[in-house]
Amino acid sequence: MKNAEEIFNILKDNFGDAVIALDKDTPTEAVITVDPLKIHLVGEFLRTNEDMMFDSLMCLSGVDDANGKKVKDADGTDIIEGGTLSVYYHLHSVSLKHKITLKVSAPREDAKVESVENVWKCADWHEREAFDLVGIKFLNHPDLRRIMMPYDWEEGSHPLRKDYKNPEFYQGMKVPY
Amino acid sequence: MSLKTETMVLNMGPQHPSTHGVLRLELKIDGELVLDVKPHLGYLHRCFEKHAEAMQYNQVVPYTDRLDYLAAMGNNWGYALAVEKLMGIQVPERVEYIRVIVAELQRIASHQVALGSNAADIGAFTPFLYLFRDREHILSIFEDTCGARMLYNYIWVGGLSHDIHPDFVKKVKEFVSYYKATIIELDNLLSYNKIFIERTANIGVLPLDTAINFGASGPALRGSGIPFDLRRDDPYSIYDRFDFEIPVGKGLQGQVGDCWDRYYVRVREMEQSLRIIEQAIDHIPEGDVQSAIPKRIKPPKGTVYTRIENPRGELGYFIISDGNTNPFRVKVRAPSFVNLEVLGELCKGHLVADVIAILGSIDIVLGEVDR
Amino acid sequence: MGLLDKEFSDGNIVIAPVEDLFNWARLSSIWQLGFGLACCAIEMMATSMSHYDFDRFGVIPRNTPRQADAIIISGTVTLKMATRIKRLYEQMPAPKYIISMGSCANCGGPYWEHGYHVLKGIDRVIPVDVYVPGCPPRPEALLEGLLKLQDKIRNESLRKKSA
Amino acid sequence: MKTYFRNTWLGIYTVLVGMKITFKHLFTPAVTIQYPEVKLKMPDRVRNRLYVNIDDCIGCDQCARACPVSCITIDTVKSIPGEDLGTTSNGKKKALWVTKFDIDIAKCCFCQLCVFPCPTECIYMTDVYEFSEYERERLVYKFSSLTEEEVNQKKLNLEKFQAEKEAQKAAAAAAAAAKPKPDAPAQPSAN
Repeated sequence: MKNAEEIFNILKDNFGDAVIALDKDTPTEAVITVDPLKIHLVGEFLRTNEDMMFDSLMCLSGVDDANGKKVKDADGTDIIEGGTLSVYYHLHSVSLKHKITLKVSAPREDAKVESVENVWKCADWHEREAFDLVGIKFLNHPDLRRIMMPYDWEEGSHPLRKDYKNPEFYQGMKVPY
Repeated sequence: MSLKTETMVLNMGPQHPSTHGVLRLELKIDGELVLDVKPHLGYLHRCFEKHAEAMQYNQVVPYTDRLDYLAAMGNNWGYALAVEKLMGIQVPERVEYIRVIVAELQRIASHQVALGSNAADIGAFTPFLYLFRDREHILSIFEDTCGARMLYNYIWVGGLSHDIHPDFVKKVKEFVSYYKATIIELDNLLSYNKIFIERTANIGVLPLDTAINFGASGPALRGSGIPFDLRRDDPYSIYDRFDFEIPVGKGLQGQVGDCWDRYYVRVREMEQSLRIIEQAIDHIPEGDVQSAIPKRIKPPKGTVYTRIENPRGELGYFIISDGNTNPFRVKVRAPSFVNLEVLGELCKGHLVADVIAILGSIDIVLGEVDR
Repeated sequence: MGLLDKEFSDGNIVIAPVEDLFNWARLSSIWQLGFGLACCAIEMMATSMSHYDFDRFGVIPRNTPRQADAIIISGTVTLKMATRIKRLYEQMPAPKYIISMGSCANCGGPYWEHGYHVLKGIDRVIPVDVYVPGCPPRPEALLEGLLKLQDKIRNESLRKKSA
Repeated sequence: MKTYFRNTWLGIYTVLVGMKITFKHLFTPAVTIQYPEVKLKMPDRVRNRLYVNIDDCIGCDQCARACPVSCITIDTVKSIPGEDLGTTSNGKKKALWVTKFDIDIAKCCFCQLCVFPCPTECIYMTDVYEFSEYERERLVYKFSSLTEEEVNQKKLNLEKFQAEKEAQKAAAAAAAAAKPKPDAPAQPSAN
């Protein structure tokens, strides 16, 4: 049983700059920010290290932070430029009963995060979902396709982005009410 | 003599006779042997997470009903817990007790559908009828309490939408004593039926380490023999006050972690739920169920992840608040979504007919798989 | 519509008793396609179970569209599913009837506003005979919708296509 | 060989046990509700079709704002002084003509969130559950009791009243402007 600060210090010792920050100010849970291209190494360490034993990934969520600039594009719709997309990892250890939250952020235009699919198997579909709905690309994922939306849904349109705009038609069916 | 056959791709669904909703399975089969299963989801993707971002916090509750529509109380509760944790609300004792009772009743009702449809898929139709008959009792209790049969919108952030009905305690007690006898009937009718055992024992064995690595939870995990239940291992609400056992798969009819174990864990869980209700029903304290409901729900900036034990497993809500009256992001960690991932692993090497038995024993609800 | 269309499409022959017989046969054995989509499907299952007993009205779930007379759209129709439903509908032999059950099938229901992946009403894809409101409708409400459908069939004419 | 016979025996025996249970149910009373003839008594909190008692509605728009699916649309026109709209049954004075109160019951999700904020308790859920329709348009319920002419009349009245008020105000302003500075410099004209 370790608290977030101890885990952060151990990670810092082992990974140095790949572990970026610890955010303790949130009212409920501390969040450790990690380098998106090193997350699989951190994950592997967290899962196998004897003091950690984070053997279950409770949840993996892709988030559009919407912290970029709001601009109008050519046809007058609001879009967001710049900023980041994030992925939150909620880990839990069945044997040691502690929890931790990891976070990685990647630039919005070209969000690339290492896949943790080979660390925790259940990340597979969660990552596909994050790719489908938010548009985060997971490197080294074995099967990165859309999961919820149809496979022929418009390329590069990810519904859970804050600036998402509904298409008018899909296969001849009117989408808006 | 060895016959050389070509592998064939068979589509199961999205419209299919099994009662698990719109799921498409792409089976790769060699004769009758299943080599690989690829589930295709999204046929019921109803954009819950987008809706949650556009609603105020209390307006999201009716939408959470529609995630796992067989266990709407649990969904309401998980969401309410998350927002309460974010805002630091302490709910009154009375509310906690009522929540526990309705959630356990809901667990029974949900398992009844799960067991019934599992049996009906395999071919035993009578238990399906009996289980649905008993489910109507629970639904009528809920209807008295909050007015709806299936999608309740009952557990609100900080309280409940209605106080319990004057007849509630009496009706629940009647149901508990009635159902205790009926579970024995179910056991004799189905659980120990040799034909049913032949169809489910040693089928779809899920080893424990695979189950944990795939993140399986609920009866799917406990069927593999680990007593991991969030009600005890990560207690929320007032579950630490009650005395109950966590049924696990013991491999009574075959290997540990087969379909029969998962089925049997559900039956025994219904008994334990009845036990919890019995302990709680006499001790509901007096009080106001709406006293802790905030006038305006506006949580501080921050993130929260809470999880509760829903009938299908660990239901998690991840909420990011940016300090507004609408949530910034709500992500649901749906138990069925994660449990379904393991299907491919389970079906390998079994016959096509067993796929239905395995799917039934995992017990998915497409409403929360696709959200 | 069926058997007698072409022969009697313009004649003034009195076929009322035949009509009555046909309609009576049709309305009292509406075999439905056993097909559930979402929350309403559970209420549809509850309707066919012991408490409400769909069988009393001659409604028996069939597992293939080729043998079905009616399809109950019980739940949210997503864009991904809509094309499949259309195909199922086309596979059904005429005369075929559609009951749209619940808010989602009627017009997108709670998902009409922000549902980027929800079809806003099944009537955009296939014609609907009876709309049963409710979210989900009580089993009685579904039965009442079925009785309405039977009324509709009872007053149908062989000469005029109404479905 | 032994297991074979044992399995066969177990199969027959357990099926017989099951049959005994089902046979017993031949003599239990049937649970089926003979629906069109027999109707269940609805519990008092039941949530079915929405109903609006328009006589009590003050047009405050709170139900429409509480609705998560926005299936309620309310339009109101302000009343002009001198018009008596009456009071609601719990004594609130009405100040708005409710010209439009539409509920699209086909969109409704029956969550009852609109019922709680109503100050006059004029919107509530009834126990009517049999209201299926052949046409989708008929599921849009219009509760406003005013006819179209009346609505137009009200709008016209208000416009007239506002125009008069504006004119009065303008006149007053002009008078006020004219008084203190009789020889103010002329406004620079735009053209």
